[in-house]
Amino acid sequence: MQRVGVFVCWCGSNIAGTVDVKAVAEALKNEPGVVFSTDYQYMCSQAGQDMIINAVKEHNLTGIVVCSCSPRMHEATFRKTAAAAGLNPYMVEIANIREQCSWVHKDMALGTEKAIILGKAAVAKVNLNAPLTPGQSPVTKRALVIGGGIAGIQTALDIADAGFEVDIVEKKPTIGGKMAQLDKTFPTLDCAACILTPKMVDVAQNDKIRIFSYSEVAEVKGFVGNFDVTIKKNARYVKEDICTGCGACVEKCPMKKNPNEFNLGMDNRPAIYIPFAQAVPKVATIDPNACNMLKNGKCGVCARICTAGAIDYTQKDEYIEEKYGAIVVATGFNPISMDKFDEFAYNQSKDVITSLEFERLTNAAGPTAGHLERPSDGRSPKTIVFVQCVGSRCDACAEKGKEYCSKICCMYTAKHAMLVRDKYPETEVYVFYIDVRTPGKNFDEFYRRAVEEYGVKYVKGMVGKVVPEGDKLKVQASDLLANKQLHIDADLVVLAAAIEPDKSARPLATMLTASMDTNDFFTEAHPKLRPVESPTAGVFLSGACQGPKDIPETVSQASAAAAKVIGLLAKDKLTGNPCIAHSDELMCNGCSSCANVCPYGAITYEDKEFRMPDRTTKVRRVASVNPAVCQGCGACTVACPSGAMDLKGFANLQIMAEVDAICK
Amino acid sequence: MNNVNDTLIPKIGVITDVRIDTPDIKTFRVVTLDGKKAFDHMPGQCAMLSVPGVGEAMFSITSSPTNEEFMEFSIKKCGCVTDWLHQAEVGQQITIRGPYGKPFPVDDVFAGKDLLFIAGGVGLAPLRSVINYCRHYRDRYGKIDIVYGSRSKDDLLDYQEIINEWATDEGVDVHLTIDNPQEGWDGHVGFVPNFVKELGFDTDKVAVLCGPPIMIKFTLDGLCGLGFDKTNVYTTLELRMKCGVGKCGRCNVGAKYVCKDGPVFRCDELDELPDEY
Amino acid sequence: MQKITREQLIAKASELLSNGTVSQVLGWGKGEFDYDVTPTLFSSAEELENGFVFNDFCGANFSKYLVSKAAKADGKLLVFLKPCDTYSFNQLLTEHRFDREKVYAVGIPCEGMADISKVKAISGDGIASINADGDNLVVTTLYEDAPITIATKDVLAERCINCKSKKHVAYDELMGEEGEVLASNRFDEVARLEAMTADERFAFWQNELSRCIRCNACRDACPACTCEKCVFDNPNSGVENKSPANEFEEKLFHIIRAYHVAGRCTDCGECSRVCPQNIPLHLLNRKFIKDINEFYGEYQAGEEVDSRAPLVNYTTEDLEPGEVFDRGDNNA
Amino acid sequence: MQVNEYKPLIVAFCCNWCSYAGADLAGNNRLAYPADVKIIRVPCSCRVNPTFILRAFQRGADGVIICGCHPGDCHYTSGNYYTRRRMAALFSMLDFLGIEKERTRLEWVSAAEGAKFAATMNDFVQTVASLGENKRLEDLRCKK
Amino acid sequence: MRKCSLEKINEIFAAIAKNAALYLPVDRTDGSAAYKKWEEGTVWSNALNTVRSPKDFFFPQTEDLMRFKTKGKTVQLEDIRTEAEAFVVFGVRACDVKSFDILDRVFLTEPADSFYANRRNHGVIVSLACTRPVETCFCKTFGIDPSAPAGDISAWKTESDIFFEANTEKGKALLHTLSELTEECDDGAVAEQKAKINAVMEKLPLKDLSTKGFGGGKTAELFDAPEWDELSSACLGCGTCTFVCPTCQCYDIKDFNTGNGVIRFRCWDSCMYSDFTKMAHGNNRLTQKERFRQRFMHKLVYYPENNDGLFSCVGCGRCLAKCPISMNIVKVMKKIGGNKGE
Repeated sequence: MQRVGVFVCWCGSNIAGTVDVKAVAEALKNEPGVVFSTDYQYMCSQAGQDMIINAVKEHNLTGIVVCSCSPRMHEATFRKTAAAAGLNPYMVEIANIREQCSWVHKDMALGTEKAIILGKAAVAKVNLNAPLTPGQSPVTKRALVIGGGIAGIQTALDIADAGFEVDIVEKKPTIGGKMAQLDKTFPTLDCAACILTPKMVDVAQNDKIRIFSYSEVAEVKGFVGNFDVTIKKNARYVKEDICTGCGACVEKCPMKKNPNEFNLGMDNRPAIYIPFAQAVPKVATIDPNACNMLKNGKCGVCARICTAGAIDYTQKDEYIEEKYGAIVVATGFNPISMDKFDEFAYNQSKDVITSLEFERLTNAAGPTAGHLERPSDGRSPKTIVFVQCVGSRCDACAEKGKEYCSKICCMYTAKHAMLVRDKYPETEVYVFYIDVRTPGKNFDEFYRRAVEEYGVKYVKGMVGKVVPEGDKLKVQASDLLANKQLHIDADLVVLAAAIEPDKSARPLATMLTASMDTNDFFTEAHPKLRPVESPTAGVFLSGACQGPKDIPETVSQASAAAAKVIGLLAKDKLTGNPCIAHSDELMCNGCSSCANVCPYGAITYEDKEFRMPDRTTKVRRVASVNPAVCQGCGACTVACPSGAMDLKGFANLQIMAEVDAICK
Repeated sequence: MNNVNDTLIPKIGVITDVRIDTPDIKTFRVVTLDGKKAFDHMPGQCAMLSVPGVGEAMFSITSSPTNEEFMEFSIKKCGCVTDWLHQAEVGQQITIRGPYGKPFPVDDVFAGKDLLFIAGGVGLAPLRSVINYCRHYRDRYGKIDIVYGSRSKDDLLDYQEIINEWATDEGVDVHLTIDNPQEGWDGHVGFVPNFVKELGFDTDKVAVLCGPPIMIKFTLDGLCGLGFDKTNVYTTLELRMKCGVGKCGRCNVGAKYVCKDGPVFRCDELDELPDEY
Repeated sequence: MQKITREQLIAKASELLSNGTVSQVLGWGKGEFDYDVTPTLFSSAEELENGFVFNDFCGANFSKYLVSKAAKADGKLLVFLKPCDTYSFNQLLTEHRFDREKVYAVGIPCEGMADISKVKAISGDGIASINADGDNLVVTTLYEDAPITIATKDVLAERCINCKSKKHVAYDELMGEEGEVLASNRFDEVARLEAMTADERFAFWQNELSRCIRCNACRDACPACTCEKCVFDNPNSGVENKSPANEFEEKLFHIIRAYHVAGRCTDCGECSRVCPQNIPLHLLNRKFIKDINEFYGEYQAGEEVDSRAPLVNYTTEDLEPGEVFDRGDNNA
Repeated sequence: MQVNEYKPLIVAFCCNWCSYAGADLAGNNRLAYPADVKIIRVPCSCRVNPTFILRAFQRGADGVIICGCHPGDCHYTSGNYYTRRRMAALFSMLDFLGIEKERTRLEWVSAAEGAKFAATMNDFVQTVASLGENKRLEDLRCKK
Repeated sequence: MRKCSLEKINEIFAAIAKNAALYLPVDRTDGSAAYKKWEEGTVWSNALNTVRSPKDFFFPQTEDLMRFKTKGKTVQLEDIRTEAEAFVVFGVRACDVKSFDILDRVFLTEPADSFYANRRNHGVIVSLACTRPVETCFCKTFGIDPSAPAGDISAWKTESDIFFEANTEKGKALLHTLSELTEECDDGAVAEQKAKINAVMEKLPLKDLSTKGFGGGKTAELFDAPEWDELSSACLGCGTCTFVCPTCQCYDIKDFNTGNGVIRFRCWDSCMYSDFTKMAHGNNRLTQKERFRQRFMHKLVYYPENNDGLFSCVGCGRCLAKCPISMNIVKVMKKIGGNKGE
């Protein structure tokens, strides 16, 4: 029990108008632990606070109850007051007798009675308060960005710009991501490579940034400020520091017929390759599945040709352990597989392609050097049908596709249609859509230009079936506005495939104990107020791993995530919230209920040795809460059947004491 | 009905003084509401103190029966009742009932004998009563030796009383020791059992032991080594008690109830009991 | 009669003991009478021969003993598990309550266990002997000259009448044939109560729970109640209590106990079996199971190791507590 | 309102981030509700242990209401989803035992819903008042 | 000796209930019997015994001892004891009647427990000779004759009649109030009834169980018996055996804060519970084996040692019927002591 001082505030007439403050102070005098009780006009004023400080000293108080306005208003104030008086700031409890009493009750007698009860509850609670000290943990001043697309690049650049070291882990041989594959960008139609590649070069040249390309995250341990990450650097059989990227090996490699991932398999690359001309790092990589030397030990052409001596067929996967203070997830997206969408004949006809493939077809660096040619026969298409929402906005119960809107398809399709009509005005272009969604700066104008200036034929309705017939694609569709069926003989069908999070995101989320939604998009700490933080402290979200996004949105979120990281890394020590869960290991069963409900992954288990009653020892699995990660929600305390888990500041006994005081 | 006494129904007591003895031991002075001693007792007997709503617990009465005015309890902070008592202030009312248990045989066995009191830590609390009783009736007993040890100087109970009163008494020798060297302590350093062996007492004394179980065990071994007979060595036991009168059924060791047949046992009697204390 | 015999079990246990697979056997030990069996540890073929029994009264669920016994055994502990026991076994594994490596689980088939009080209700008490004979039990008593033949199916324990599964969900070795998950009517009684008015339900439970003597048998036998320290025994939990001082405390204990095992209870029925006052405690657990199945989809605790219990899980589309009562007015 | 209507004792557990703020907003806007409602602040509705609810009834509460952030808005992302399951199960169990289901309630009140807070409390107090004294989960020792 | 036709038994009950609360065994819906207060229409059970023993009447599971009010630093004690109601417990079997002797020696030994004494003084016990002992019965082991129960009034039931004999002043007074409903008779029918019961007793499976090897002074011999490990191995540590036992009398004293004061009450406790002997700084019975041993050593050794050889078990068989794992005093006695090997 404490030596409690009670301070009843009048708040001018705000409280005193409907609550007899003197009666409240008087009634609370007899509560257990109360040794001093008084009232004052404005407790939060300097004079009021001084009164508290003096009373603490004079009466040797160990706990303070302030009956005043909402704790949301002045709890912080009175905690500072307590600290000034030499008390632990968490020895203060507020009875909210203004917002939740005097302002909502008109009757003086009832208001006074209630204020007394609320005061008693606060006294009962403070009697069980214990001094709390926020935990502190050091911060490793380096960030890890997982994913080297535009999101990761922007985040890394911003963090490095603030003077902190950043590592980018990219699983492909080069950074650049999806944006590097794009041709033009909406709504400005500037060339993606032109704006992206300088940034890639910036990354390469920034001495604060290290790139781990052709690498992935293998293990994550630790917590905010103190992550221990193991990075798996896949063997590329080329010494990165020696390779000059001259490309001689690529030219001489005899194993030429391997599908080129960068062009989505629409052309081929050799077994040793550099994905594209502006790759960063510009280093060759040997595809071990294609290389005859690695498979059969016969060949070795590249090693002979390389004057720098960069080829190393004996290279092994390498595991690198690094420490980070913050982790940014920027794992991006992929178009979904079209395998389940047989109705569009994607697998039957080469001339049914996805929008991303279309990007490569129109890209000057693509398989056709930018000439719009049908993949099947190389002819220029005369009629092109764009199909929107393929796999997006599907019925929840449908077996294929996603419920959500992929967000970028309307705009890139408008872009594609416009570009086709611009370059090949004789081509007929149809766009089938459910809705056209163009919220965004200059978006709707862009779309209207496609329709009005470029004569793209937008048809509201879905394509029911695409049937390859001869060299044509018979497109059956409905025009909902005209209420009729359309039959179009198309040369090329472009599917706006839904986008989904990269497959690497789910195992990564498990490693990070970051939560995901049912679609495998990372969950934000708060959908409105903390959109770039994951609920797991120290893990931030950048780009499409959090939800579908276009480039400007991605970049702004990337910078926002960087700002959050910089804010974190700028601190020397992290001060936690002291009102956190803690587990009594003598009572803990190790059942995992608490860890199951913890949204922050703050609970881990360890095997601990206990002395048993019969003087033997037993190793038992018990929970331990990481104070740097726990946010103090208390979900675990209720999940715990044995009551081993409790919440400091809102302990079981404290809340029960409040209940008792209110109900007596 | 209400005029029938029941041992479970306590009297209200008032704490009239709180003395801080060591960092975790306080001594409480208790009288009834009318300012008198709650009941008469003999050295070694106990009383049940309670804080309504918190619980009841058994404590040995530290003050001597010869004190006609009040009772004292030296209480170490180690559980909910003791925690609560430790933050109680003068004027706080509690409940008290007793006396419970068999006292030390001060008037027969001890009479005329040289006495050796050996205590460790808070174990001095039950011995203080008997030591002061014997000092009060000084002429009934022979030489008195007191060996007392604790973790540090600050953990020595009743230090002022020991050096100012006991140590100055004629025929009373006080031997103090602490576990580890400490600045400002020029007395003996070492554990009580070893100290007893070093001091090497004559074996025609009655010895009384009280302290933590481990200390009792080793000291008893030491005394036996010196040639003491267990029939001349007394100690006290402490077990969980609820009623104080051998009815609630939990403080038994074999067929003996500590609250009723103890807490004072002769060491040879203890040998008869199963090893469950 | 059980499909597997005492002799087969002893042979299996002896074999596993002798080939060193296990060092101890947790089995049913012979009692004073033909119907009282005590969970017993055997460490030799001889002990098994002298003390091991297997009959229609071997209802005890051994899973819980693994928490305390598995760690202590020097080698592996052989445990015989009836189908329903295997669910508790898995649930305890899910909660990391024993070391799987220390246990050798032998699944055995079960034809349902008899309830001795049902036998006595037919035969009268003063049982002298009970022997299985095909599908019947032959009972001799102190008072009847002729043996009384009772169909075993007429005296099955409630939990066996409503058996949820004859399938073993965990074992190292299976004896006899594997069974199926059954479509049982185990929720019928819960549904019957749900269909009553609130007043009737209150009266029903008042009558049942008022008999509680808080002996803790239900808790101490329950394989889901393996807390190192139960909140009801813990003076610092705020809910400690030792005896039901009144109706409130009777309810408090049983509500909180059922709540603590909700989503973890495999419906093994031990609570009702051991209750000295015959309180149908399993109905409380089944109510939670039925609700969980109806609210959040079918979930059988212990069916899979590492499944996530419904009350430590959620979906964003869960129903609101208010909607619970709108599923069809059960108070009509 | 009837003159001699029963004055119930209502315990309201409010989460710190939404509902407690909603209650404050009701105060700021002077939206009256009966003084029978006493609020206990918890960090999140998921902090409310069923034992707290039973204890409130034991100690003489006539109704217990738990208020949290709307689903999806939890400050701790998922706390209220657990609350929703826990309370659905608990309330259903209390009903199963024949305890009036109207005495317990779970409501989502955001920080902006001062009016909803006041309306909810008015309605809850009215509902519980019409049921009268809590007799089915009472502890006679705790009666005055 | 007086007798009355069983047809008039309800008149007897009504007559008793006129002056005192009458409790008798009544069949319950779950098939067991329990003591209930008689009112018009209550049907007396034929069951051999009740699940709970009649010790409840004198030593209830919970009872309030006193109340406190605290305010500031002051404590007020309220003595809430009142004279117990006059009551009659009807139909108590010989074993259970014997249990009162055992409890009396605990509670009425100075300093007497006034709460127990109060109820004991106001309660009249009408016992009933057994007609149908069962396989779990072993009262004979403890020298109890089920055909000759003690009590304030002993009763025998035959097919048609019920016979009463008063043994104490209280019993005589009660029987006197029934004089109009009963008639004087000889003990021929009762003797016949006794013979019948004794014949059944010979058939009981536990008839040869003996207390040989137990009793005061056996502590050293039995305490470290190796069999305790095996016997206690399956014990769940629940309190079923202690709570259904008519002679278990361990209790706990606890305070309950009602919010308006503190009630100090006592409730049954069980030596089988892990915290039974737990103190702030230790526990002298740490394992279930130690706790299990305590229960049986208390009944078979410690209690007799302190009570002239009287065992603290009456052979009622409740623990045999109710233990969740079927471990009980009979199995202990057969494993340890003089029944070894039987």
